[in-house]
Amino acid sequence: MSEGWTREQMAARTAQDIPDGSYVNLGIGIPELVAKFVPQGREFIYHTENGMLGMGPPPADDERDLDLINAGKKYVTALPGAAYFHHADSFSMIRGGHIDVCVLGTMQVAENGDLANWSTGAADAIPAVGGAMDLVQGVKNIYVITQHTTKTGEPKLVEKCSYPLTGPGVVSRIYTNLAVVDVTPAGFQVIELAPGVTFEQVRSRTGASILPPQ
Amino acid sequence: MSEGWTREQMAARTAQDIPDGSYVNLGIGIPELVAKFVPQGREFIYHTENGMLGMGPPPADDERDLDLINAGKKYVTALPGAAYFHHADSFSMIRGGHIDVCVLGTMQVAENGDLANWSTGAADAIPAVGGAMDLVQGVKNIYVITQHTTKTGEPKLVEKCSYPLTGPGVVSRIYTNLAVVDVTPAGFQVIELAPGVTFEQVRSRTGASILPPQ
Amino acid sequence: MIDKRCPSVADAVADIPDGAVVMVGGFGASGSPIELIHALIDHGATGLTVINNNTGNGEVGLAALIGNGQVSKMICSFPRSSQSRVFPKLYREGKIELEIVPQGTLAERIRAAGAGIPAFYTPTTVGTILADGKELRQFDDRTYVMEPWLKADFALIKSEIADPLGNLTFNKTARNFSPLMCMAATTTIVQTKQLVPAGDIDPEHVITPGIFVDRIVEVSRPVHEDTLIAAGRSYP
Amino acid sequence: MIDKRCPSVADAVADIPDGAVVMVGGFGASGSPIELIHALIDHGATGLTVINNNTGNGEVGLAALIGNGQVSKMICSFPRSSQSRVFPKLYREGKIELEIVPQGTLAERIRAAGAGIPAFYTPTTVGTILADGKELRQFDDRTYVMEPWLKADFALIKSEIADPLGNLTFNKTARNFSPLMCMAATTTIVQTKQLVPAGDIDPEHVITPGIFVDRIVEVSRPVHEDTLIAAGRSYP
Repeated sequence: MSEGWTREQMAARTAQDIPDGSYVNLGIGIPELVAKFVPQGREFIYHTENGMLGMGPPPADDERDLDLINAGKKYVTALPGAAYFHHADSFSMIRGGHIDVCVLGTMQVAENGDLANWSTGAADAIPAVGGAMDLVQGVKNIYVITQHTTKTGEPKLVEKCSYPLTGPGVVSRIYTNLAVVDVTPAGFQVIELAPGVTFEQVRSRTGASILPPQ
Repeated sequence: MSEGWTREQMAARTAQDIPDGSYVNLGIGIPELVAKFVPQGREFIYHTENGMLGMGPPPADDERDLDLINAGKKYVTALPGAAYFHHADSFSMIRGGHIDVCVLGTMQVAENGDLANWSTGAADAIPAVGGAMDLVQGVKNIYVITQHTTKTGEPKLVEKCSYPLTGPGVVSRIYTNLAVVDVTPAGFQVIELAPGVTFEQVRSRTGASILPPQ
Repeated sequence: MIDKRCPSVADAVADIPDGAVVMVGGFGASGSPIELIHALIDHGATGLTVINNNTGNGEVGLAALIGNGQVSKMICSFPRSSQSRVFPKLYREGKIELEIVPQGTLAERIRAAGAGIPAFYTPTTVGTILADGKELRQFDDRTYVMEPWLKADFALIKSEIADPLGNLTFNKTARNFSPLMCMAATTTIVQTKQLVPAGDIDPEHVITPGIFVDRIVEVSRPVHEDTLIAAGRSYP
Repeated sequence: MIDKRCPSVADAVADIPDGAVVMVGGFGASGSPIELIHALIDHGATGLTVINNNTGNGEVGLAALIGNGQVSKMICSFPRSSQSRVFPKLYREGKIELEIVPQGTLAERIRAAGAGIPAFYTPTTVGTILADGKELRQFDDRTYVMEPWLKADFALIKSEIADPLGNLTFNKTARNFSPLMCMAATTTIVQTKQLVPAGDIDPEHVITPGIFVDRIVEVSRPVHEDTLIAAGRSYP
């Protein structure tokens, strides 16, 4: 974790690729940090699956509203211009292609854009999918933020996912601690290296062929 | 028109068969009159396809709200406890089986309950269906109010509709100027004769076999 | 900062091309975005496919757009009404195409387009000539017909209150098809009677969230079709 | 006069039979009708199929109903959470069945039931193991999966304000699945924080029209799952 970008830097780098005025859905974990790094002069409107547009930052502990939470079941706030709606309307926004960007964490991403982030497929695992499969099929741009490898050093960018898929061919861009990587018809393509990281380092920790920055 | 029940009496007779607390949709024409004859001690809630429950009577001319109309595009009012909603919700109420009674006018009803009330099928007719086909498929009880015959004396209760159907086998009860007639597995069954009307009169003006009151 | 305001109805409709599919909100006169329709008449795009429950009344609004020869096809549930003369005349002359869709199916097809549902099943029209050529299927011993979503390039919508983010409320039964059409069009253009700052509409009372809206024009004293017709007006 | 008020939560759930399919509103703790669920625990019906996005937290509310052995099957999108222990234990012991449904598909299947739509197509799950055995179909060169409606015998719902006709409003994100479940259940039972006379809710602000509601109980100071769990409470 000590090399390349920190979690915050990964989130900040992601935020730079999101255009002004975008409707954005942020997954749980590092993706949530994106909201802290909105580039100056831009405004994003955050959607949460459980029925709100215009989600704001977490409240102070003494200002919590027990009925105002996000999809991760954390307390949040509502910004001016927010709107509440029911789940069918919320997923109409997702499935109907109205959300511009979704940033998700992942377990694996394959070179063809396959995403696996909901289940290890282990025999004793309790399956739990939430809204992930709706998001990856419906949102216009699926970005992934992830450490480049697992804690034990296994590649998360792979030729083919070994875990059950969340969706096939859905990821367009990956932000890791080492690099920004596009999913292209030719496979993984490094767009940018983190400061002090070499392409060779990235290649050696990637479980598929990967093209150097152009 | 001078024999049997008047239009108002047909509407009043229909209203007597609608239980207290029913959600009711009234078609254009004689069916609209039902709202004037709610039996004492009962309350009906009126639904209009264009997005309101709790529709009230027409306003005085100087109290019209141009944005408060019914499905027949006439000015109406809203009663306490009314609700507005969009067309998809409105037709969810209809198609989803939430409306108890719909009272419609008709051109023809067949002995198997087929209803034809939207088109003569004439070559130069401009087809216009509105919400009729949704109502007949979705509402729990479809009642028809109609003169027993056309202005030229043709039967409207027939063996088989010659006009294009609105829906097959959908009508459960018919209120005419001459009688109340149920649609049963055995065909038309007179339930009640209008005062001064004989069964023979009804039979002679019906275009199908019809059973006498039991 | 997100600001979907547009300076005029003319600007708002300026990029609607010939041949566009255009949803027009309203049920009869109620909720009809007359100023936007008249701007579309001035703009002059032709060969339009228009989706509305009706076909307009008198010689203003939608009826005027049709009468001006800009519409090649209407998709609606009820093309007749007591004061509808323009469409019937053109239809009988074979100058305009008509796709008749039951009102509930029309609403649901529009919603489906906005909700990413390419098709659904409904009991409506089963056993009638309007189901001819459509796919039938049994569920739980009842027969249903499959209906596809209905999308549009543009939607012209009238709202009561809007904010610069595109959050909308409507007035009484003027709501009708408008929230659905906002969802189903690539570009949704709204004329609003009142424009308020973001935050002035209670988030609990928003009917159409801003994500479904692209452009907003304030038309603070909108004319009403019924009033124009009563005054014998025509457009242009 | 129409009056859907019911004297107590016990009366409201008294006729829920063994084996019933019960929708329970709420997303996690938010919008969970704790008092109605606890009344159902007291009532004791067993062999229930419960539809909720989750499987409850701690040892109160839905988790307590499951822990009490009254639920034989859960239909949900996300049966795990940081404080969910009851369901995982029973599931691993093979004592409760699980149908996992993506969150958006769950919402849409419930809406479809309320809207008279027996099935629809969605892109969600295509290319994953959750589409195994399901019917696939192409529309416009994209593959979709067919999903059926999801009905229930009863729905247990928490609202913010209700009137005796059953018109409802909700509080912020406590709205979630509740308006959909009201549509999809044969009998919809609502606990409301505030009961007001008919006419006190502005017709423009009604979220669930009364037609979708059967029984209303006022629970003016509802407990909140988060609060109960923080206090280490269990039920019964």
